[in-house]
Amino acid sequence: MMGKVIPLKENLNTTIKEILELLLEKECFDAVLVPVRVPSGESFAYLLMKDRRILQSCTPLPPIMPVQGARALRDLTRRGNSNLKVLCVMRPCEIRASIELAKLRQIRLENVSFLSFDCPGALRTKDYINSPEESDNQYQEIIATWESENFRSACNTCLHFSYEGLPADLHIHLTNMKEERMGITPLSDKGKESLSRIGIECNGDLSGWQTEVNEISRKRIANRDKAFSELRDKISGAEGFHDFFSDCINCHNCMRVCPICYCRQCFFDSSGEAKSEAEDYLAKIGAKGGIRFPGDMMLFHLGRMSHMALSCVSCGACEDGCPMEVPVSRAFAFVADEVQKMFDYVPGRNEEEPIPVQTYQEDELHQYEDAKGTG
Amino acid sequence: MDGDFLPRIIGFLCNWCSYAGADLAGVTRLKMPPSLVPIRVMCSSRVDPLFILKALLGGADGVLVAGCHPGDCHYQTGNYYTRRRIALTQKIFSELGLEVSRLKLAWVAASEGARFKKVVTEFTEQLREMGPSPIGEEVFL
Amino acid sequence: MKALKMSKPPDDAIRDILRFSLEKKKVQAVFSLSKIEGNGYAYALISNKELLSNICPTFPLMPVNSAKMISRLTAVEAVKSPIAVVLRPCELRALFELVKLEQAKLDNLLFISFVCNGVFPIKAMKDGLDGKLEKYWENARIGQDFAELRESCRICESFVPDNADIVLMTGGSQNNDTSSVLMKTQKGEEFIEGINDQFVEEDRELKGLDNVRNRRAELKKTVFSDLKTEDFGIQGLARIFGRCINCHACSKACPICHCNLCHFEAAESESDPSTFEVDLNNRGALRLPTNTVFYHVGRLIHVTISCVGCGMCSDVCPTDIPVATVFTKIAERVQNSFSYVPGRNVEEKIPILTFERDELEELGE
Amino acid sequence: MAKIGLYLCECGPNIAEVLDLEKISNEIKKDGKVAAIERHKLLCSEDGKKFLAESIEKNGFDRLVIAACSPKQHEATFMDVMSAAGLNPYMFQLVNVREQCAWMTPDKELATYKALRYIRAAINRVRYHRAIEQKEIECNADAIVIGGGITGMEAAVRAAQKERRVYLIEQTELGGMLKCHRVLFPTMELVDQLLKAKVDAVRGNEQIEVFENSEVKDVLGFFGNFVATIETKEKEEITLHAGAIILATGAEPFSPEQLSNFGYGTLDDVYIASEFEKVSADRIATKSGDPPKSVAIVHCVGRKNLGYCSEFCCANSMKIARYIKERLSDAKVVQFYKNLCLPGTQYDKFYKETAEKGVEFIRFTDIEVTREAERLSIKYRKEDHTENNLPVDMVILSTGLVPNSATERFAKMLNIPVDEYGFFKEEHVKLDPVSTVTEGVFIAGCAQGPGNISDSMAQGGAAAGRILSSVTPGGRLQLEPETSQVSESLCVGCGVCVNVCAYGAVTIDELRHISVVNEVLCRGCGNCAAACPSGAARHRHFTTKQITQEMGEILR
Repeated sequence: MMGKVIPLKENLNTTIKEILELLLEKECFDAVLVPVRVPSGESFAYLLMKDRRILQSCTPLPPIMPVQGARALRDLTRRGNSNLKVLCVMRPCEIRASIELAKLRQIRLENVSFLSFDCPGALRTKDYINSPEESDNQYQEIIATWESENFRSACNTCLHFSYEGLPADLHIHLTNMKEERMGITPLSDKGKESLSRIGIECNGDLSGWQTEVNEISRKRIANRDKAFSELRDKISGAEGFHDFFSDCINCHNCMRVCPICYCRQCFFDSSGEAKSEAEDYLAKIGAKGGIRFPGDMMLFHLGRMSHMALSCVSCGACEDGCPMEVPVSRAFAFVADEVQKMFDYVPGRNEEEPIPVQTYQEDELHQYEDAKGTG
Repeated sequence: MDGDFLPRIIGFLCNWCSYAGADLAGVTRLKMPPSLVPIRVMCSSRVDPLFILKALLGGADGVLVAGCHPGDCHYQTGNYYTRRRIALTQKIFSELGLEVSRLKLAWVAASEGARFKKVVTEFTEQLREMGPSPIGEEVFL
Repeated sequence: MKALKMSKPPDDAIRDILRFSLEKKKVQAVFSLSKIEGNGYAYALISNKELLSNICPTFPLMPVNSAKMISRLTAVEAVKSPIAVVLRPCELRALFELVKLEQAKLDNLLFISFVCNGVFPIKAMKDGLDGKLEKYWENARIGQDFAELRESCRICESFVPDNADIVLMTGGSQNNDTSSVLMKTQKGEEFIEGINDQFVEEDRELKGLDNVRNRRAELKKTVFSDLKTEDFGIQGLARIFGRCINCHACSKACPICHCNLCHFEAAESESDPSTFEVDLNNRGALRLPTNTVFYHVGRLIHVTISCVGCGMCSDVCPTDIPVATVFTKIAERVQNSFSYVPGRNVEEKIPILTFERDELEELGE
Repeated sequence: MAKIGLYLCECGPNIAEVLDLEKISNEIKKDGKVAAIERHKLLCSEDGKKFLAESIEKNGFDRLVIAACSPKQHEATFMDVMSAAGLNPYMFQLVNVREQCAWMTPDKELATYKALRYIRAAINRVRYHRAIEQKEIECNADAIVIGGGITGMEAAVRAAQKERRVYLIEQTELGGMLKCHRVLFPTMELVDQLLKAKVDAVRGNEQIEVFENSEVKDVLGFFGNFVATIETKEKEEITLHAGAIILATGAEPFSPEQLSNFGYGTLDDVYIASEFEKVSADRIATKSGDPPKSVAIVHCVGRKNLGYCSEFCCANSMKIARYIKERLSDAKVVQFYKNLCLPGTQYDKFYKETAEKGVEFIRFTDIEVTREAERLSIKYRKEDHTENNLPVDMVILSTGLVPNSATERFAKMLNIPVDEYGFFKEEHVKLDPVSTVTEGVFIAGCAQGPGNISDSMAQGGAAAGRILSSVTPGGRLQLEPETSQVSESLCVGCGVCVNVCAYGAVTIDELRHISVVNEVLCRGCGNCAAACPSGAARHRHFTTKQITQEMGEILR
């Protein structure tokens, strides 16, 4: 894994900022999509920048992920390909979500390149908003140690935090931050060409950094197995499911902040669903004697799962956007993991790989069908 | 199991094969428990997983999706997509501890009246043993 | 006006009335806030009186503005046989606005409401309210402000339900274990006909609540003056909505936002990549996803004429933006300019849906 | 409010004796959702239909529910009665209480209960039915035949009519594979007469416009309105308009070069069947110039690799054997075969006559063509595992047929699937052997699979017949009414529906960034409606609302 080890100037963000400025200056890219601190200071938003002066105020690796990067990129190319050559500075889960959206023609990747980095994880947006400065210092700590208890639950169990199987162009290695050094490697020809154009020769061998990555993965796998096994019996059966979601107020926010949910109008908000006759609700009461109105909370969550579980990159945006902090991302990550294993499918691994339900094999899944025909 | 519990099954039968198979079962007077009420669709690939979800959450004891044998689909490739959608739905159910076996996918050709009877009778028996669906009385869905 | 003295707290009083109405087949179902398993609360539609044990109508939590629920129940066609609906004043007022927008039908609905002492932020539901309940009812009894309630409730002056058939007195020097049930309409009286509690003739208009109303009005003045919306300008708007993540939860929670497909999510409001490039050249940078301020100001234009100040928008905002404060303040200004009170009277037309020949002459001269 | 009429058909004894129709009509009356309930002995009979028509007019129903037999039985009958009575035929639901209730359920009470639930479901569904108009489009009655072999020519001649032009497009010259044959089995008549007759029939018919040495560059449009761009032999492009297309692009002989044990291409005097007939047109002779004394004809060359039997080559080999015998009576002709394919009435007789003419038949299990001491020799093993060797002067390899390059090109251009061997895939092997998945595109001859000349010509005629019966001059094309449509405001252009459509009926409108359904190609299977997460794709007459209402009622 050839790349370049770069000593940090002041801190990580300023070092990456310098590289971004060079990339713009040398016209490797026309514009950069990168998070920036919002005017009021307690949060971050993605800005598409062309002007290098504004680049000064950017924070390539913010402590929180208020907007999932794929949702930002989607707005740019949903109506067609933009002939701007854009470099997106995003976390691995945001890049993978973008690849999934590209398969659904919501993002056009023709002129889009990605700069990713080893993602230590993100804090909960609400915690950050309550105390921005304190969280900022805490995050510097986290980047060095990769340890924290107030990570978002999705980050605690995230296995795709590094560059394996990640279709990005440039990657920044952060697993050796204790020595105030970061690594940068090209993952594509475009990446290689851009680095050489800005005078960075990839002569350093970074394969040594892999040991830290494996170490972190081991811990994450342990977290994941523990979390999923606890979840399995907590959520099982109609009562289990219902207790798990008992605080849900049916506001459907988890669907809106999810990068994979791209429908203009969600089926569960459509008039076919929302507007049915009074007797239908009274009929629903029927023998039960009463329903939680309108009685479609479980249908919504299970239905959304059946729509997007295969493409779910477990980025945790749903839990971050839930006003009631229902552990939605744990349930969805758990189901997504199982369903994706079934088709041996990893979302966001490769733009050409079709989403399993949009293709088929003639000879598969026999255990799910009763096919003892006459022949 | 209490003998008199008659499970309520929603049957999505594809017009060209399984619905014709069911008709044939009727024409040849094959008797079977009256648990399944058919809904005719032009192809099994018309069955949206959300129909299945609505049926089971609406209190159905079982849902049968029936179509042509793979390779015989009147619309060439419809049943291949059906198979994947059913597999995905069953997988999600099983992961959430919801009773997977309440959803059954069966291929029944137009000439297989006897097979239709076997599928309906076996499915009804299986559901009788499982008893009424617990989701039926779940109040706060 | 006839009143019914019941020596039991408001929730039990309403429970008895609803059980009585179900037993006497006066209604086929009742709609009320109810406790559900886990520690969640949600609105429920109940026809079997055993389940009435779960209802807690005056419990100080509002998971959703129930006007949206009633609209969903009656949008296609009116309810055929009577249903008793228990809701808060702002929910009833929002429902009246939805009726004017053809999104709900009132026939066969009987409204039971109560003097509203405000509710806790919805997030409080998570860790339960056990510690806070006596303090809440104590403050309600003596008409005292309670800082932990939602800001929208602490500054709400229309906490008395004018248009309900039956109104429960639950605040203002009213001790909590007796409640008086006022029958404000003929329908209300017939509804309670035959219940075995003693009736008493009460001409007591809902007075004695003026001190509460004045205190809240005072607080509203300071809250509105602190939030200098008038000097926002585009920077101010960008600043206050900076944290917005374009999730549109505020529009989905808002009872007045009733569109099938919101304009800000429709294809028409999306711009082509070429327009992005032009914007980028002009301003050097462009926020993605776009149209954040456009959405909030656009929604202000759509809803402020009918906004009832129920505060749900701030409740559901995942980044705690004071959306309700902005919307309630602007709404008050807009509604005063048309001397219009949303939900006051279902016959009264929404100002922008009608006009007077000789009005606003100063515009356009 | 919908005014629904419910009709209970007794179907003679079939329903009345098994279902308690009295109880059903009382229950439905109690529900109060139908305007009137009528009962009749046999609704599908003449007087039953009269009764139905009069009742519709009298009561002014706008929706009907008929509890009778299977829709596959009399749905069309009742729909015709409704159209005649001025009611849109889609405002109607037929409830199958006979086959799937009465005849399947022994217990009368349970059967009645099931029928009741079934009828209630239909009543709940019919409220959401919408009128669907039977759509038609004008269609161009002309036809394009691609491929000027015997099949293409036969199809062109059969399809050409007074008001119907046929454009016959051939890459080289008319004749196709027939040109490399000298004689035809079983009649042993010379090819030239038949070929000349066919070619003259084509050239003589002024309704057929022949384009030789021309190539089809692209085909756009759909059934009834195809637009083809053709590059003529003068290399200029013209466009042709037609209503239907027949693909008769034929096939090509399998070339056994890669098979080492036949020495084809390395040893002299080793020919494949079609080459031999061309080379020996006037004189049968070896490379050295003098006639061969012994000829070996090897059957099933390459059959194992191809994986299928090409059906015509056994008879073709016997034809060649007799052709040689007639010209070189003293030549020794041996046919090496694994198993003989002699379908039909003529082939057995032809085989016996060939044997009587002195042609020797040897069955082999393995075979190899080698050259020893300046002479070709056939090394073969027989069933009894004995090794044998036969020196010969000439070897003729009888190979099967494989798809030619045109097949793959047109499959992509016209969105037609090919089978696992690369031939065009017919829509249904038994029900529809000459039509394809793309409506209006028909296939005939060896393009669809190896076969003999008579079968190919029969298919050519059949394909022409399909065109004559569907696109009529001045006529209009009936479209499938229950197609899908995509709502412009809800669609986000994700293309999921495009992926799952087997007929290429849904395409993306790049400008508006949404999906659009071509109602001519759509067969109404509903796959796109199930695939579309947001419900933008709607399947007429099987909408999500109709199905969920039907389901909700069954579960009540």
